[in-house]
Amino acid sequence: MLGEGIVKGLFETARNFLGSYVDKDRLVTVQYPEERHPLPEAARNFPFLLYDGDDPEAGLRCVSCHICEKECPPRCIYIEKSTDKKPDFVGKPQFYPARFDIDVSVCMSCQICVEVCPFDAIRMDKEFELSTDDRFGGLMWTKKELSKPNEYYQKIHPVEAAETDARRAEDVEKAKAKAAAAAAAKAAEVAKAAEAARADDEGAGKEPSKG
Amino acid sequence: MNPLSACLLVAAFLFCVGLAGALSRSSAILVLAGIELMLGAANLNFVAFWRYGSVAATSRVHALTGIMFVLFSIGVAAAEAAVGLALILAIYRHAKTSDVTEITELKG
Amino acid sequence: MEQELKDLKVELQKQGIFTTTLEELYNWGRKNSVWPLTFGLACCAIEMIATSMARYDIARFGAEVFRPSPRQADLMIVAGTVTKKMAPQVVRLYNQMPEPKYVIAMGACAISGGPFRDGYNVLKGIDRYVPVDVHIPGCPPRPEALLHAFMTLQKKIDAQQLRGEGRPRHLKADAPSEYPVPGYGAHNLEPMHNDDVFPPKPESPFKVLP
Amino acid sequence: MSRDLMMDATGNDERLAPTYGAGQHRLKAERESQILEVSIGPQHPSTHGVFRMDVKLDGERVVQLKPVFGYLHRNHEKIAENGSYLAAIPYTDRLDYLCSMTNNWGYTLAVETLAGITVPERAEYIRVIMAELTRFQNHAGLVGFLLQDMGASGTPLMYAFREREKILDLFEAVSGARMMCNYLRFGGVRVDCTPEWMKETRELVGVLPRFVDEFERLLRGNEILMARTQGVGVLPRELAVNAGVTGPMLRATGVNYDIRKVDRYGIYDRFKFRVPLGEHGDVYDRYMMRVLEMRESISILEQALKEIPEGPVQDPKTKLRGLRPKAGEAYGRIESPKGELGFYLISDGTMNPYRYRVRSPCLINLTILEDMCLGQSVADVVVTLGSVDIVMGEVDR
Amino acid sequence: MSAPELGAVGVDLSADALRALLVAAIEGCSVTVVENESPSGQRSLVLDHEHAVEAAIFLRDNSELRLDFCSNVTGVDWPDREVTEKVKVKKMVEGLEGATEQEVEETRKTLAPGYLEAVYHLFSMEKKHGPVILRLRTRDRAEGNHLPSLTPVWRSAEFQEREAFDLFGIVFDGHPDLRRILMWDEFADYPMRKDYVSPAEDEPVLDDGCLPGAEPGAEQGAADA
Amino acid sequence: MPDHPWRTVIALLIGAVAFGIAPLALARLWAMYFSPKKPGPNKNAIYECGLESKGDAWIQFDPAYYLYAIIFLIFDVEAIFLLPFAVAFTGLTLGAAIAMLVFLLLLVEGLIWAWQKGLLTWA
Amino acid sequence: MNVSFTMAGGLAERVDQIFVTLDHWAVAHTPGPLQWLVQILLIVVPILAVFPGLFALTTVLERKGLGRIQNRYGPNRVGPYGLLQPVADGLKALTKEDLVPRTADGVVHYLAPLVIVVTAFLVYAVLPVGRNMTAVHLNAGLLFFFAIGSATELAVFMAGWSSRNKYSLLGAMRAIAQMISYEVPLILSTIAVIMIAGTLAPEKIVLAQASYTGIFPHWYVFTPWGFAGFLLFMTAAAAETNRSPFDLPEGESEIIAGYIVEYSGFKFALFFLAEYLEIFAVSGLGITLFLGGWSAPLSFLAVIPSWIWFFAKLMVMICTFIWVRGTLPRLRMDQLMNFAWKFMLPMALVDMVCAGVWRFLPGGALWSVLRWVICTVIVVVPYVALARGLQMGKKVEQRVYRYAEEG
Amino acid sequence: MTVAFILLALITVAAAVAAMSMPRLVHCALALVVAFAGLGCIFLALGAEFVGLAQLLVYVGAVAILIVFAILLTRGSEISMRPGARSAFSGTVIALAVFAVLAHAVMTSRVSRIATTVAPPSNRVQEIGVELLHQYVLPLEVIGLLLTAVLIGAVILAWREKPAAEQEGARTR
Repeated sequence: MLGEGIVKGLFETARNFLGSYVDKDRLVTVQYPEERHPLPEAARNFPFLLYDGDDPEAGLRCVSCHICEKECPPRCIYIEKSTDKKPDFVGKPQFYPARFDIDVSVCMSCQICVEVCPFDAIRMDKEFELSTDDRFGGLMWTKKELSKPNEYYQKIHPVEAAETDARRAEDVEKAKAKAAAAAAAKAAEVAKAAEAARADDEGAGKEPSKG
Repeated sequence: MNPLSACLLVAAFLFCVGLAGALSRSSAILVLAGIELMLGAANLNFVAFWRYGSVAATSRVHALTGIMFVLFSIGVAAAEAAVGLALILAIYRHAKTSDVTEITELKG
Repeated sequence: MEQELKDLKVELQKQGIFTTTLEELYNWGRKNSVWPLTFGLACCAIEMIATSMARYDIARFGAEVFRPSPRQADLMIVAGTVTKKMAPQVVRLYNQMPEPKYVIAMGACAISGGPFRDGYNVLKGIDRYVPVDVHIPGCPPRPEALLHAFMTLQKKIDAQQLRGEGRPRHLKADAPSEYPVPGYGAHNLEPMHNDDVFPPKPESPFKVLP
Repeated sequence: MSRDLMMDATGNDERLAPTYGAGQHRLKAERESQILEVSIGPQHPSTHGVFRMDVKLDGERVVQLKPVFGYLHRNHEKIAENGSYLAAIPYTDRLDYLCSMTNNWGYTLAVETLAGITVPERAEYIRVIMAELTRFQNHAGLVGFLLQDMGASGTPLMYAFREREKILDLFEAVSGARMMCNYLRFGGVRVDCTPEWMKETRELVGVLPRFVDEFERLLRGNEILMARTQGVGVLPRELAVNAGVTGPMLRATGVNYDIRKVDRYGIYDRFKFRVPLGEHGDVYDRYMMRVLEMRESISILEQALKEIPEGPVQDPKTKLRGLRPKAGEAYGRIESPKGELGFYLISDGTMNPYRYRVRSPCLINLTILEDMCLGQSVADVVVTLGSVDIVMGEVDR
Repeated sequence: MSAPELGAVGVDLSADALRALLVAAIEGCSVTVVENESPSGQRSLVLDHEHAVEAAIFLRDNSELRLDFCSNVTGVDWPDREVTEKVKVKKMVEGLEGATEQEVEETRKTLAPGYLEAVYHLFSMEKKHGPVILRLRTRDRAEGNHLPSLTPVWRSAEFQEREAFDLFGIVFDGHPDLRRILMWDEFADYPMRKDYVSPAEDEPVLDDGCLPGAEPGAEQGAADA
Repeated sequence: MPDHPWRTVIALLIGAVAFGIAPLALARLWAMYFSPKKPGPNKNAIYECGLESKGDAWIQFDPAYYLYAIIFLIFDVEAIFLLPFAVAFTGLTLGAAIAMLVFLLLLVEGLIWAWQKGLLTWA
Repeated sequence: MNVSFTMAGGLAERVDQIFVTLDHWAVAHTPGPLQWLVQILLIVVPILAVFPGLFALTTVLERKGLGRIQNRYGPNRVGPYGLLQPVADGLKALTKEDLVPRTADGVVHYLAPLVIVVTAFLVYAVLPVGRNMTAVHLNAGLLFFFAIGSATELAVFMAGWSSRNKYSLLGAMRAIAQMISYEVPLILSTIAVIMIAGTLAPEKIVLAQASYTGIFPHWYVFTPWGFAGFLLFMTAAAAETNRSPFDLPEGESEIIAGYIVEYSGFKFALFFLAEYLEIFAVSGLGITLFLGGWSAPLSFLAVIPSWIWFFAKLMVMICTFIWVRGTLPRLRMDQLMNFAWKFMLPMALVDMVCAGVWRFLPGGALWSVLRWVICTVIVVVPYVALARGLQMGKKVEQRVYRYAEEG
Repeated sequence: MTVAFILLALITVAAAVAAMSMPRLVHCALALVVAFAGLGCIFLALGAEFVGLAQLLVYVGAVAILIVFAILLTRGSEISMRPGARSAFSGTVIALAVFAVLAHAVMTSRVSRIATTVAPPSNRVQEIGVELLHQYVLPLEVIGLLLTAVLIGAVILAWREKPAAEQEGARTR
């Protein structure tokens, strides 16, 4: 109780003060606009919609199934289903969102929409420099602002994107194989039919044609 | 008017202001403040006489008498203020007022 | 005195350069000395604190002087959910700040009620009662996002004019500097919003349904 | 019979809670100086959010203190009752916004109890690692805030946040968010930790003791700290138990009650760790409990990181979306850094919980705030409140 | 996780055992056991109003039980609900052979009156066992919303009972300081009740009619339509 | 006018007052010319953590403050006597020093009395 | 060699006296009737310019220094190295709306910052900032310092009372109680120095310390009573100026901002300014009394101008204040008062006695060692006794904790 | 008779009048402080350096605080005292009469005619100290005794007796 604890504390702060000139551990500031702490792969802020290819309209993966809309805890996703269908990446005709809005002024960045999406159509963005003075215009993101190409996704989440792409490629392969099989089957069928037809033909040939 | 009498006049006026306050204000604290003012005025007289009094030049021994008086007077006045105000506090605690017109009896 | 001031005005208008320099100086001083009010509401407050901590160090911008009294603060960072019970206090604190004052709505809750928007005690955005300068979406926004918003605010201050119609609210004599404090009602706050500030712009495509 | 008991609720029946109403007694005492009524909060630098205390002061001494809540009442329970079981998880993050991981755990534990879900072993280990990291950063932050309340111009807080940032980096790397991790799921955790992450965590756990040492050098033995905290905000043991105080605050009074040991939830019975106990129940003890628990957390982390097995991290049978537990109810509780965090769920067989209730340690630990603060100065109130460790998100929910 | 109803060795904390204990110890005490079908198996005891405090003191002070720690107190709202039950009724049935008495299944709808409930979760810090769950039920959801307060027994119930009062409107008789705790004093409703409707809010609306902040139901309905 | 040291002090006084008033005047000028003052009932109310202030701040205080003020006053007066003694100390005899010590001890006695009575303990 | 040294000495002296010479030169070159004005201006203006400038510098230094202690940079964006930060702050404060609470006492509210600034400036009149560089030569300079300084308490009261805010009044009462309690040890700890130096004039006290034994100076801090007195003085000074760990009146975490809660705009800045000016002044006085004022720490360093030494020492003191602020938590009111009355005051009295003993013990070769020992004992024994006595009855200690039994 | 003296005298007198006539007690106290400070400055102007500064130190620093505290402790600050409440008229009249007598005495007395020395007599602090410890040792000790007595007396007067238990606690703390 003679002040030695205080003196010890003073030495500790002095160590930190002097250390800040030599030791990176004692000067941990990242000077933000110029330096940036690298964001980890998993970092997330707001969702965005993925599209394949170059055309955000045509390549949009979202099929407007409303799952994310229903599961979103704060309910900040608004989807309107299209009236027509367009083929998806495997060629299956699907609905697409005529309107897909996310109110980022409500979004809580929980990633549940990403988790529940069966189509890999929605992913989390890392962008965080979003301050705006436009309350309603700037924070209601529409399909146009939300759509980002797959390359962007590959850039910000390389590992995850590679996985997704591999899976999708597999799906495409499967679909292709299926299609091929189907085509083959069809072809076989066609061939069979043709065969049959031919046989028929032949038979027919044998038969005297009807006039 | 020579400086000495000017000082004395100011002191007299201060004294009377203090006196008027002490006599006319109903707040006991201000009464005390008036008394302090009167003491201050007396101190001014001491200093004035020390400064301009004729004895000062002649005798070294008594050159500081005025100063000394003021010094002691300040001490006594401060002591008086402390006790006076403490008294007011004590009365206030008893009578719940510091208005001298309302403090009519002092007991216990 | 009155006449003198008028003369000064004329003289100053003649010297356009002077006013410009003054404006620059004024804006420079304001933007580099934004002292926030020590005022955290919820989760975002922790990120606000983190912003002032060593890793992000808002002090680099001269804004680490968190003043606990609104009288000495310039910036109110509404960091977190404003509940209906808290809203009158927030508005009152805003009112008690001297001009020029700025508001950053940090995080989803402060902007719109965010994830808690459906709650019966949650205010759907502080901009219903006070004008907000910068909104930061996010739940909670990263400290960098707050720094970014801070720089956005600095840019906004920098662009403000000292004279003319485009000058900011606090320089206009007739623009209000305090807004009515909502009262507690039996079911809700009364009134539910302040017409002067909500929706924010007259030309905004939004209108308020009763 | 019971009516009589109720009439006597102010303390005549010795079987009843003993200390209630101490404040009123004090107030009745004849005071000479006037009582100053001050409200501390809701906007106040050291109420840790939007807490408010209506304080009556006699000079600097507190003669009455009424906590006022609700300034952050975000209707968490109502919102969760209107959403699915899954949708409640991100909301639990925002309860005690410093410890999202343990909140997740408390909730998932309750759901797992309610629906009879099992958790894979690796996920249990990951949960322990996350919980102890959370505990560490919470305690470090708390000690920093406590010192801040004592007027230490931020230095201890800055050091604490320096370490906290490192832990948050880990959280972000695995869950994607710094604070609102939303990481645990009933039946496991959302994603597995990568080997790099494990490596980084081991490295960090290796250096965390250095931080505790630094902290101790900075403050251990500091005369001002000791004088400010010893004998301040004393909480008697019986009152603590009766008032349901839990967590480090309870253990500071000397009661050995750590739910990690009592319930052995998760896999806590596999780890060797000690439960520090206080003696006096004052602010200093509470402060030291946190410091000592930080060291224990490090020890648990070391063990968990060493023993963690490979395997799945999510029970494949568990239905995350659209979980419909059988009608019934369950109460699940864990030892959160602040105390007993309990979740009480009633299911009526639908997708939404019929009743969802959070037993928040912060709120209940505040019950005895007035008892601890009476007769002390405002400065002590601030320090005592700081040592309770409240987070308004959890107090008001 | 260990089975929740099995505490320290030797003490039977099952609902039935406790019921027997309470009925034996307190004269005239009526205790019912509420079953719990879920995997948690946490069953609870419903106490009657008159003996609740006495029973609570017994549970707290009994040297075997020592349930000194009241962890969780909460309200639950059970509104009036329609109970549909199938009853076999003898009825004259017009048959082909004329009217005959037959047993006919008929669904009868009765209105089960709603009530409010306070649930207490008790543990023991000394014996380290628990939980024991107590329930108190009000007569109805309107005037009869009174319950005896257990705050005098367990101080920890103080704020939680206040909260139940605030959010559910359960009045706890004997509570030392029963005021609203979370909502402001002027607030008139009990928001956690199932039939509470949030007040209408003024919402900003885009010109094209889309409500950015509107309830998703409406939106969804529109989308579905 | 003789070269008086107080003249400088007075000049410094005037300078300091000017130093204080100048920016306040400048600020007022700025407010008049550019940024109008906008008082309001809410804005100019007493600040109390965001709530409306209840009760007056000008209340009666604890007498403990007064006790300290008394002791302070006594020691302040004591300092007045100590200072000339200290200045003259180098030329003083041991006897004079002891006389001062007696004076000091008298006051210390008062201090010890107060200490014993628990007066120096802030309530 | 010899010549160059004297030349260097001459040069050093000329640099040392450069301001004095300039002053004389300027006065000599003004017309007679205006000479007195110039003379005064040359004293007043530098004080009004240098110390506020130092204040500006110190605010940045403090913020940056605290930053470094806390592992961060601190202000570094506004101007080079963030040095223009105070300019921006000043401009902001100048253009900020000035709010006076409706129920406040307007006149007193307005006067309080003025009074506090004026008193803060006035005390610089007697501070010797260099050889022959004292603004006013007063016979009773030290007394002047304390007499003027004591008006601060009144200003604080005016600020706190006039705001009519509970926090500000509480803060003001705290501030006054604290200031009066620490003023006593502050004055008493200087008395030891006065006893030895035999004068109340600060410049003479400096001169008394400005000689050297070998290369070592005769600073009072290098005596047992001087060292104790110095610590006492600086501790009391920290309390007088409300610096950490005695910053209770502004105890942010308890009473918001204390007596300045209701002040905004430049009035608030004035309080800030005055607080720092007081710190400089009282640190300057501490330097004057114990650290040899403007004299060089080693004899051969005397070539460096005296005013540089003064300001260098001042900077060291300021840095120490910042360092302490970055480390220590705040005391509580009762502890603060106890510390003042039960530790500081008795120690100051003991220190006085010690100085008396020092003077009356003979100074021979053996005796000087013995004198050291005796005086050290006189200071250390009460120090230990009082430090132990402070925690009388209330055991304050490092505790050892037990752990729960396993199982 | 200098400008400084006249100014100071005016300030002092004005402040004294204000102190005795303002309605709000705190204002009175502040004006009183100004009056005391003015008085101290008059001492300084008269060449009595030490005494003037001592006056400032004791009155501005200590007595003022004491008065301010007394006002706050008696809830006086909010009571607006009517200046003319208590025999204001007669008090003023008496004071004026006294002033008239005093002024007459001063003006007619011998002192107004004596020659005044130009330079102030020496009053170096050291001399005061020497004088104090030689010529005035006895008064010094008496003052010491008085101060101690005042300390004890005033404290007892102002001290609210605490309940015994509390006092016990206070001592052991």
